Amino acid sequence: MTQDDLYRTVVLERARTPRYSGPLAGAQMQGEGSNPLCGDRVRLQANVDVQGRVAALRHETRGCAICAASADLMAERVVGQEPARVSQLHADLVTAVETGIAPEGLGELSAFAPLHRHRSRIRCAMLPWSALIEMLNDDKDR
Amino acid sequence: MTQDDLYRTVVLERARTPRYSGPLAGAQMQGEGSNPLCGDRVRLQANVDVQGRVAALRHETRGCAICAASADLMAERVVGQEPARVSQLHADLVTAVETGIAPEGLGELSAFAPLHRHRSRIRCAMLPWSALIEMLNDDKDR
Amino acid sequence: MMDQTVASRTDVAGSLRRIRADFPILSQKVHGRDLVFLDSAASAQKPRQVIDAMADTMRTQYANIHRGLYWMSERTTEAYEAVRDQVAAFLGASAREEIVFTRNSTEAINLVAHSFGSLLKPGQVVLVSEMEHHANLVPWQMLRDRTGVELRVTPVTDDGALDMDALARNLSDGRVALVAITHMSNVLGTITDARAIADMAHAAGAKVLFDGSQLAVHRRVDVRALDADFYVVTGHKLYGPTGIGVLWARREILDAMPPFLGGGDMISTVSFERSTWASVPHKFEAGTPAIIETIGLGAALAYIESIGFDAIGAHEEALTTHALQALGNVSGLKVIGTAPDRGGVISFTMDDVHPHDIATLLDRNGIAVRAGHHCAEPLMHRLGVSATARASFGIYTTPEEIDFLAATLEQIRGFFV
Amino acid sequence: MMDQTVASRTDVAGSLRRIRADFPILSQKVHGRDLVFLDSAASAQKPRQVIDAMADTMRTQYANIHRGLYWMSERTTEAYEAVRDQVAAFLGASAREEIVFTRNSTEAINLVAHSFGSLLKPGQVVLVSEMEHHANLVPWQMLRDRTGVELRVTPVTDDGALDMDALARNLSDGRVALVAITHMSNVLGTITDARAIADMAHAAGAKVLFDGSQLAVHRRVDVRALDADFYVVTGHKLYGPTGIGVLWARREILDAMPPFLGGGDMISTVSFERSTWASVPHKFEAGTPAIIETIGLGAALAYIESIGFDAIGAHEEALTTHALQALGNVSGLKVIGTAPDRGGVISFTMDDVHPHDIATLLDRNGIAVRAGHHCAEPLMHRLGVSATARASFGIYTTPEEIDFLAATLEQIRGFFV
Ligand SMILES: Cc1ncc(COP(=O)(O)O)c(C=O)c1O
Ligand SMILES: Cc1ncc(COP(=O)(O)O)c(C=O)c1O
Repeated sequence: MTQDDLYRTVVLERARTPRYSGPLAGAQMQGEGSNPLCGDRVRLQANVDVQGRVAALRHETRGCAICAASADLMAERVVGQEPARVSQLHADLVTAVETGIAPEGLGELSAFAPLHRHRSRIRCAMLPWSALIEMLNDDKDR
Repeated sequence: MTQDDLYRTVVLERARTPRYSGPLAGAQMQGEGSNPLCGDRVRLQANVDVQGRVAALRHETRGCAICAASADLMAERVVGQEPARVSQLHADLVTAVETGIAPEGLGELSAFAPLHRHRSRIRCAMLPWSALIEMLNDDKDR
Repeated sequence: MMDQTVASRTDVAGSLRRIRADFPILSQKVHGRDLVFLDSAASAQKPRQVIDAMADTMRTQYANIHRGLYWMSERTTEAYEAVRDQVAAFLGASAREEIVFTRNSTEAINLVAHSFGSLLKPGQVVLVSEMEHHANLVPWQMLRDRTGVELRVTPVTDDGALDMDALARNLSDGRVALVAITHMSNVLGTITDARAIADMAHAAGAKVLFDGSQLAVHRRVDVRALDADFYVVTGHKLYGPTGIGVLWARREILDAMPPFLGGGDMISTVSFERSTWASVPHKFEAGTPAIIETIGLGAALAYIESIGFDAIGAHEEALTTHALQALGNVSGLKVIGTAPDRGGVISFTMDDVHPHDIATLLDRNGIAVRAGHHCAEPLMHRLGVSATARASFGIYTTPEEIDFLAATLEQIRGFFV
Repeated sequence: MMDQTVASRTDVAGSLRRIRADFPILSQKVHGRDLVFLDSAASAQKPRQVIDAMADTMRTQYANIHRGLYWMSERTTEAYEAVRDQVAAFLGASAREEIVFTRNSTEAINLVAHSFGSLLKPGQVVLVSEMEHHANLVPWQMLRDRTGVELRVTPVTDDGALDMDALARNLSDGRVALVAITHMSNVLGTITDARAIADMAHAAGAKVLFDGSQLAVHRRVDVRALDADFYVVTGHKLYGPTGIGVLWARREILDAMPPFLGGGDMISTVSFERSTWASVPHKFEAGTPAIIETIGLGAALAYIESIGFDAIGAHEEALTTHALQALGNVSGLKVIGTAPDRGGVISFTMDDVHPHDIATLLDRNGIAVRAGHHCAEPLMHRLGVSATARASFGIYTTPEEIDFLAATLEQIRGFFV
């Protein structure tokens, strides 16, 4: 079998044993994203601090390994970040999956860069992020 | 211009100056055939004798030269013929236009044989004949 | 000066020669004569670029689209969806989501008649013109008979232009919901003033649909500059394959319209009780689409753009002027349709030689023209003829072909009178 | 004995090699690996005979059909109409007039839902099964929501067969006007007993439509032997082009049905007040049809007939048996759909490895399978899964490809657990 650079250890591990899954007690916010075409669904719960930084984030993901790992790595990565940094990470991840080249500073999220050769799976990796951005924007609007 | 074997003198002449057109005074039968797709229309009036032979036949044709000439040559040819002979002539004409080879005894009607290379025009030559056969059959049924 | 003119004539002849070399069928013989194809308005011939794009797809990169999670399906999906972008640019649409693929213009208009039509109430009016192709008439008749909307007809003037005063009167009671009018007549060659029609329609509170089946072949369409609401084109007249056409409509109208056909690819979720629809344009594309043909259409549009509408328009105008003159010299020949703005579709009669006989005798000489009612029977009644012969031009048509047509017509007439 | 078996194996391998040589795409590489195309149920690949027929048409013999009075148009019309005869023979129809060309199966079913559906009264029932493709479900839901007919569903048994007792119960109140059921499931591979269903439907006073999109690829269809009333197939699964499908229906039913789409070619006469319709099948074919694609379909059917359904059926049966065994040996793999009569479409899950991950990892190795709900969401609910992976076979599929699939699946599983 072709040695695989997409299903790297980090992706498989996080899909199998997520570190940030489950409900968040007393969460201020709820978010959800789903792809009716493939049945993937991500539920998010979060708290933000007064500066608008994500203070805590948990996910419940039903979906493929790419989607589940993406949700878990996202939860790990965005906690404590400024909103602008979250947007930047999102944009960098988009660049990575579209071009196959991970911008500097993407860290473990660059595991998804090989998706540029599997374009139909890009939405699997991006689903948690779309749900997050939407949840944070909804909060701002309130 | 390519020498033409379809628009022979007989066809052009009969189209221009038909010999059997116009109404038939005191006609026993009326027939009509039309092709809505091209607007061609043939009206027939006829008398038959006790043996079922066509005793007189007149046509009023609005259409192309092929249709008009066919109606006129038909009117000339079927008068005095047994019903069986009329059917035979019809069948022979079909053979001629389908194959390009006129069966013996077709006479001037063989002018239409070159239609086998202009298949979309076959219905123009056959319209008067279909109207005739239908009219005669209708009469039999009565 | 002289030299320049000669040079530019050679240029034109040279590029025409190059264009003709792209169309393999043009070297065919018919009844032993060179094919002179003057029926492009019915369906245009295909350049090798289109033929190759379709064959290459089937040979190297084909799978069903949208649902496949594997390389071949992803590539085919990309090729298919890229044509949506191309069509959006070709028509000047604001967004790719406004492009719906259909089989042809006919299906595009039927889609609007069924879906947008289902939103109309009895008493509302659909307004067409006297010079519509059956494709832009029969669907509205069927809608009328189904739902009780009224069908109203705007006449054409004696020279074959749209009667704009009558249009204004027809709009004046404010009951018209949709004006559905051709952008170029397939019989008269008349090009309608689409922008003026759109302005009048909008002022009267109506939406406007243009049947661009003929126009889009010859002139650049810009649906935003026209302020259109719906626009339809058909691939096979645009040097593309059969089986593919396009409906363009404003996004907000498409969003408001219910789906037309049900099936795979147009749904979001399905249960026995209830299904929800995909977003536009997919809501209107049920089932496996004409994938290979869409890719062929993309190649056709790229081919057209590579020539450019400046060159296409100039060529067509020169041919039309030349043809009107050359045919005008044929004894007994009468051109039907003399509107001021007109394109390369020329209907005519010749004394009382029946158009069918004209067509057959031209065919004996290798010349393909159409004869009949051109799917516009009501217009034939208006014109008081049962049929006409029609010569129509494509990017590959030459002035010499038109001269040969005129000379042959003169001979045919000699035959009959 | 031994020698004979070897000889006949070599025969089979030899003819398989010859068949594969007809499909240019099979020599393509994907991610650097040989393409192993196991998604023929979504859309089949095309033999050069089909590619050439379409390209040759565009290169040498093309014009719009039915109305042209010249050589090119007459020849193209003949080629197009000859395919109608071919399809009639392919399906065992009594008459060529019973063959209506559509874009695909989806449009064919929508045509019936709109046209035949408009003859149904509220309170009458359309009966489908739990294993329908969305194409044979959503059009009936839309009809229900439009007109108030009832939509009733017959369940499948746990092994994926149609529950014939439930079918009988569903028919017992005599209100069912149409039974619309698949002839072969695109998820389970189940082949339904169409003749028995037709007999039950007719005994209850209902007409019956079979969705033959999958079945017609693998077994000979004889609509008269099945005593069907409607039958639909789609060209792109039959090794033909996209953009062309077929509705077959009994002549007297087609005669009684109103037209679906309006436009050119489907009319007899048109005036503003009233139009009259052409006779069948033209009544249902509005506008310029998919001429080139129809000719391509003709080439595909000729290709299928040249191999013959005996050979096709034997090959598919052997492959299916082999695949069920090979896949059965993969740890954690569960085949979904074990009805006694089944064809070469095999859905499966593998432990809790998500089908999308399976598809992507297979694709890395050149293997194309489908993963998802296969346009059969309600069936997925019934089966209690949100998606499956699916391998499906064509006339070019080899046992070695299936072995490679099984071995790769085993490795993928090792990856995840
Ligand atoms: C059983 C079945 N019915 C209908 C369809 C729809 O076919 P098409 O998309 O060609 O209309 C398919 C193909 O996906 C199918 O498998
Ligand atoms: C003005 C006009 N509208 C509509 C049509 C219908 O096009 P299609 O047959 O491709 O649907 C035609 C072509 O015949 C046309 O000329």
